[in-house]
Amino acid sequence: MIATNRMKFLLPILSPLIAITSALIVGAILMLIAGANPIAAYSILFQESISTYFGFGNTLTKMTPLLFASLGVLVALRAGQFNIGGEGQIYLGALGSTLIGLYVQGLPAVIHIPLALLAGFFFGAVWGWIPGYLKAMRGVNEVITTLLLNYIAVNLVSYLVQNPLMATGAPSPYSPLIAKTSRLPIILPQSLAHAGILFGLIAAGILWVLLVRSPLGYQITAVGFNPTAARYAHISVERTIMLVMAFSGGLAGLAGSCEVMGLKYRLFEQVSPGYGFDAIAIAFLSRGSVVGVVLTSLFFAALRSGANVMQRSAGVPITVVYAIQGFMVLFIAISLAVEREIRVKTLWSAKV
Amino acid sequence: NKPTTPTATGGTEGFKIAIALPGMITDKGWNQSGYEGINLTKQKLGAETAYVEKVAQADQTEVLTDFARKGYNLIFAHGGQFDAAIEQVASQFPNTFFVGVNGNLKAENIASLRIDHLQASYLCGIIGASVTKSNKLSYIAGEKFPATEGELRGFELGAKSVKPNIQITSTFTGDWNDVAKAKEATLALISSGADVIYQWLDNASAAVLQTAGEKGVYAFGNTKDQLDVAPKAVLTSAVKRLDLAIAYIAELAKQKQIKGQIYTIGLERTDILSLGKFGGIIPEVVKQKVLNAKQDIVNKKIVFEDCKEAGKDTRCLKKATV
Amino acid sequence: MNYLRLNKITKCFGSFIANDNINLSVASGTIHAILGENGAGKSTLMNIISGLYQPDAGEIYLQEQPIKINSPNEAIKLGIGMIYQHFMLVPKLTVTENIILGMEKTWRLNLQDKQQEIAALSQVYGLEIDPTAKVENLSVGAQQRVEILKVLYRRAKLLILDEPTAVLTPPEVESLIAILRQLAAAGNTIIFISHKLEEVMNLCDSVTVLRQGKVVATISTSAATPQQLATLMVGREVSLQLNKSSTLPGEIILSVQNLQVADERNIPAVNNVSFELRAGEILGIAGVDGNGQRELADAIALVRTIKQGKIEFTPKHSSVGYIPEDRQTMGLVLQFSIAQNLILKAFKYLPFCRHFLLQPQAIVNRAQAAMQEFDIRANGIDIKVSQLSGGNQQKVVLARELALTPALIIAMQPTRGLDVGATVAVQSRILTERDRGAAILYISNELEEVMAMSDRIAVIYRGEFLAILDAATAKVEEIGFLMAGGVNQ
Amino acid sequence: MNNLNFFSDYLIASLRLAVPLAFAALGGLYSERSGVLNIALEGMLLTGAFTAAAATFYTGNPWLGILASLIAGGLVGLLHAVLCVTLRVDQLVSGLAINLVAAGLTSFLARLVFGGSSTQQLPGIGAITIPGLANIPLIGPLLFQQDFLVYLLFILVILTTYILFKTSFGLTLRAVGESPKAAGTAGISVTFVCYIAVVISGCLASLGGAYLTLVQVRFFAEGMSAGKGFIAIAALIFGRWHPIGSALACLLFGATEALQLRIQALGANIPYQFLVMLPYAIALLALVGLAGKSTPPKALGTPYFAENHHSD
Ligand SMILES: Nc1ncnc2c1ncn2[C@@H]1O[C@H](COP(=O)(O)OP(=O)(O)OP(=O)(O)O)[C@@H](O)[C@H]1O
Ligand SMILES: Nc1ncnc2c1ncn2[C@@H]1O[C@H](COP(=O)(O)OP(=O)(O)OP(=O)(O)O)[C@@H](O)[C@H]1O
Ligand SMILES: [Mg+2]
Ligand SMILES: [Mg+2]
Repeated sequence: MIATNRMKFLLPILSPLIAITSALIVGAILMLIAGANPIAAYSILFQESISTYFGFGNTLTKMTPLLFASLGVLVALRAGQFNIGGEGQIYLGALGSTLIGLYVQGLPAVIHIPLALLAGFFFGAVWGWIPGYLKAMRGVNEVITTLLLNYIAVNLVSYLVQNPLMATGAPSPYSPLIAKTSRLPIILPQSLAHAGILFGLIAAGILWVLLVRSPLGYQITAVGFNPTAARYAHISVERTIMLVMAFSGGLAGLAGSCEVMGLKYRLFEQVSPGYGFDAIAIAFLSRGSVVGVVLTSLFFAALRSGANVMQRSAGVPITVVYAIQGFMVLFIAISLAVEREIRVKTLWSAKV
Repeated sequence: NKPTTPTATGGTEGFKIAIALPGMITDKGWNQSGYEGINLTKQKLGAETAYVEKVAQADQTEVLTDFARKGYNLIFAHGGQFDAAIEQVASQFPNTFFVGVNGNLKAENIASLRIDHLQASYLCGIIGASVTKSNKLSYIAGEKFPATEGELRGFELGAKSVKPNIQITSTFTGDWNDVAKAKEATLALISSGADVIYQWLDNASAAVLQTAGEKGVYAFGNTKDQLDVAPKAVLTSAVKRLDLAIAYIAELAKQKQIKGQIYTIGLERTDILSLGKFGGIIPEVVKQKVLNAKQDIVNKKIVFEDCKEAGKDTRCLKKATV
Repeated sequence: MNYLRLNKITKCFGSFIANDNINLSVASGTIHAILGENGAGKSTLMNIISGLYQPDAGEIYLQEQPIKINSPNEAIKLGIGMIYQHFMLVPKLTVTENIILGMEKTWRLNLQDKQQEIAALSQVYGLEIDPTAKVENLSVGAQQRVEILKVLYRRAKLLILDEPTAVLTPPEVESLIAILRQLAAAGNTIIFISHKLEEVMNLCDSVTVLRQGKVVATISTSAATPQQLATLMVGREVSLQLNKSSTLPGEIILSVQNLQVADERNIPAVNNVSFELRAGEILGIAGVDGNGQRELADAIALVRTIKQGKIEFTPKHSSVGYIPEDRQTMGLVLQFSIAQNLILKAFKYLPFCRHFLLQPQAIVNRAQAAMQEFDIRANGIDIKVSQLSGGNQQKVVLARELALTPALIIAMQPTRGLDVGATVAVQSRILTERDRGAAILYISNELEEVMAMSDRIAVIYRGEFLAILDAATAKVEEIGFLMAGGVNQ
Repeated sequence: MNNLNFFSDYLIASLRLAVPLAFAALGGLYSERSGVLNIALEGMLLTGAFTAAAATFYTGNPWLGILASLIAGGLVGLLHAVLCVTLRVDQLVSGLAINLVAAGLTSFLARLVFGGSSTQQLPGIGAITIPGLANIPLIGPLLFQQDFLVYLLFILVILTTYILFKTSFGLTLRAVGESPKAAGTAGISVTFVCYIAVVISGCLASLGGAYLTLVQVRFFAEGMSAGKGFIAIAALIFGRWHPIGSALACLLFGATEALQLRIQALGANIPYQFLVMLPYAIALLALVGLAGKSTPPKALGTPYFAENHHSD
């Protein structure tokens, strides 16, 4: 009994540790083959992602879009919807904020920043609402529509930054700088960490209240678990799905807003290097928990920024870095599954 | 256990050079040439070097800042898309020199290194127009941005200098990685009647050249001398030795001669920008014509000036007829 | 000779012991009943015999040979066939495909041949079925026939039927009983589970009663009375009698005129239905499953749009309580707790929601009160309803729907699958509501139940009311005749 | 310019662009019909492309390349099956992780294997011309002058339709994907069927990759799957998990892609981004226009536990 209790306590800490270690070992083997020094690489990975000031700043910078986008996936998931379209919604959100940052001038920052964020949210929300509408009213599978809308969003932004929005004299497609008043302040001086992460955490908090404490959250969860029963209880399943998809898109849109307003200060072609897809993994690994999403996106961000440094400072080829990231996700997913199995088994055998 | 004293002079000992690359170092094109450049500086100058490949646009600022903070004296950012990030970062690190390859910036500690793509493609345009039977030439690249547009413009000017009514179409695939799509785009061009193709596709260029060979049309190599890839199809190549250009700039920097300016390298630096080996089918007359044109460009008898055409900024041909 | 013998079978789910040291012998060629309350462990035991579950301890003997049944496949090979309580059919496949599923050893399916084979088989046993129909389009009764054919097709010698009659109409029950007798006579051994004591008395040779996972008695049916069996099941005296007082109907609560409703495929399911319902009155609707009952109930509960006609409530906006046909898919969110399910319709309103936030205390209070009032048996209000027995699940639905003292209650198959105790509890509760003055629409395909509960009885056939009769004077035969589409003389 | 030739070229290009998608979609079909979500198609394509190229590079024999890609794809499928079916890892996460690993490992190995000669043309598999039929205008070159893999694809589409609806394996597969519990009680080993299906899925998707490197491009380039696996999933859903429907959906993608490339080639004055997005936009419109209610196999994405009452 005591042993199982201790087991229960240790398991959630132990199993991800084992997973991460295994991924690192596989990575070390690849590094040795590629002629890099794994020990040097890993000490850099660790230092630069968490323990140094600038490294931590980089991690927070990466965490911002990941957090917003995975909160978006999470909300949709609550209502039983797979939003694979985070990527496209990020692009649209970036566009929305850019438009406000560029074309609205002369506002004080306290108004300009919220307005730009709102625009980003709104643009993302529209991009999420479309598949929501198609799903609710026409029964079109949302996985495919969100996926297709990604490609459309990416090309749309590419067109805009190459034509009407392109900065004069730019050697590459990007927009002019947005107004200073619409930029998010840096929160760790000298580093890249900007206030977006604070907004992200606030959004997570609001989302937690919404999902756990509010009637709307209850309604969303009911629709996600059993739309038929929800319909029989006079809940409008269609409206809930549209609302949730719009909200989900809006959150992803804020990821794009923060990239523009906090990091680059302009719209550029490749707004997201796959944050939308990372977000799916984050949301699923967190199993629907908001706190889980915060922690997992911190982990993913640390991994991404630490991995970048491994490449720069320890000469680890990017290919190995990708492989390590893949193995991390893989092994963590396995460890979660195994942990669940063990927990069920010990629970069952505990009282027999 | 000596305390390390920061050297204000930054002597040749600790000269550190880094490069940030937007794509993969194995792409046989743009990124690989940058990577080779940095390796060359390591060999030639004994500098300590570092590189990062596949730098996403969202990571540019982080990468440049990090290199600067780690004490790299000279940082190459390999592609115009880095300009925005350089602008953002450079002012914080006055002791670091940033070089935007293909960029358009100059400042106290920012220089740009540009290959005048247009000059080489102009020459290729002349060749293309001379050998075409269908009077239809085409240009294909992954994405449209000022460098590819410039190259297309040079190709067009060159071709029209031979046949003013020649038709030139362009295709952009939208994805540098999608080799299969690039090849299909080539086939689409051929099927629409084009018989000379100028490509800038990195990874996919071999596929384009091979396809041209199979279909019996002509094509130009780019960046490297690619005659060997498809000897029957390749007319010549616009050889851009970015590695040498990077080494050249690095050397300037090491000797403290680098200035905050735009270094535009054209055909006058034969070692860096030149035409590759000629394919067998180019008639001697054409060869001669091209070599003359090249000489004219070097001697500034042919210059490309900024101008406006159909409301868009571009560059036009100006022959300095004496 | 014993065909099947179980020795000290034990099965646990986590810390819960579902089967505790069970000994059971079933004689060859007999029909043996298993009785027990909801959650007594009947299905679990049967799932062990059919290879779906593995016992934690104990042995199984078939014809006195010890056997191990590691999978349903092995059970099938041993001649054990089970008809599960919740049908194990693939809705998207046809009848034939479902029947031959897993049995076909040849690569190529010759569906035409198989269809003929199955048509012949169904003829032999008088189980009328269209072999080419998709299962999702079949009525539950027909699905039951498919399940039986599936077992017969596998040439099972031991047949296990877990609550097969819960979804059948009286004539269907009759014919099932006839078939089972025929099978037993042919030497097959049958285990039969039901909550309907009459059926057990009528059909089975002997009966084993389970209570809380343990065997409490095994007796021969000829030596038992229904009352005695009920007492054994529950462990105390139970009344099987419903106390229905006579009341005078009050004012009209619901008036339906020329109602026309379509089903999911947009085919008219309810046609030209008109009736009135008064306060304190129960209108029973008798009919074979799938004759438009669901569409009618949905329409009146305002969860389905109507094509034509009028539904009027007096007083306007009077509240409607709806106990839908399928508690697990329509009535409950199985992943929600009891407390959460209880507010499914009211979560937006006071006292559960205040200042835009849910009020946990109000929700807890409500849940505790409801568990008390409706005798919902569970280890607390935070238990997921998926872990409740069917009877307790039904009580959760009831508690929620009756919370607002509705003027109109629509109850559709409210006792399906419930044990005797739970059935009586649910029915008495509905009668209490009637006495309070609620108007009640009671829909069931169990004729006896409808007759026992109703003040008036409407018979529905192909979406139309063939007649509305007075329950006091109506005859069983007459209603049965109408349910089959006969015309009233 | 010869109009007939142009059109015939267009059809052939559409087909060529559709082939890798169709192999992947067909692979996805087996997996998803058995109830296992397969987002890993992208990684499987890439694995197939790489192994086909590597084996051909070493041996000089493209047939061995195809064999190698089949084996490697099968192994990736096996991995996905172990993760999803046995370990019950979330199926979406498993797929995403496999994609990441495949992207990293194939690039890593490609640099080791091909070194400096990565764009050197591999010996490909040539076209097989069916005498007589190949001379029919338009149809001839399209259908009867193709390489082995295209014929194989035609056969596979028909064969899969046959298997799915006319054989006992197909019946089992459909039952498992719709209702594993019912299938399990009917005596089917659900786990075994899922394993088979997911391994087949890996094999087929990797053939799509082999087509890229042995027929279409004739060398391996890092990341050359370029999102084709995701488009294959879109096509699979669009085609309602039906072999012919999915193949036609791939053809629609191929045809619009070929079309947009031709519009560009003919020098239309439309910003190229709008042309690049054309295939996706058309697919979206088609989906909406056809009122594309597409219901997945019921058990898709949910792991199967034999001893579970309600799937919660
Ligand atoms: N899969 C399971 N996991 C956990 N507990 C279970 C499971 N199946 C059954 N149980 C437990 O075992 C008990 C017995 O369930 P079982 O299905 O055997 O009841 P039953 O006698 O068939 O009831 P009913 O008459 O309602 O069909 C239940 O009360 C439940 O608590
Ligand atoms: N995962 C589970 N954990 C715990 N108990 C479970 C689980 N699944 C089912 N049960 C319980 O097993 C028992 C039998 O389940 P079953 O589905 O047979 O319900 P039931 O009581 O027979 O109701 P009905 O016949 O109306 O569906 C119920 O008490 C049910 O709540
Ligand atoms: Mg039961
Ligand atoms: Mg029951």
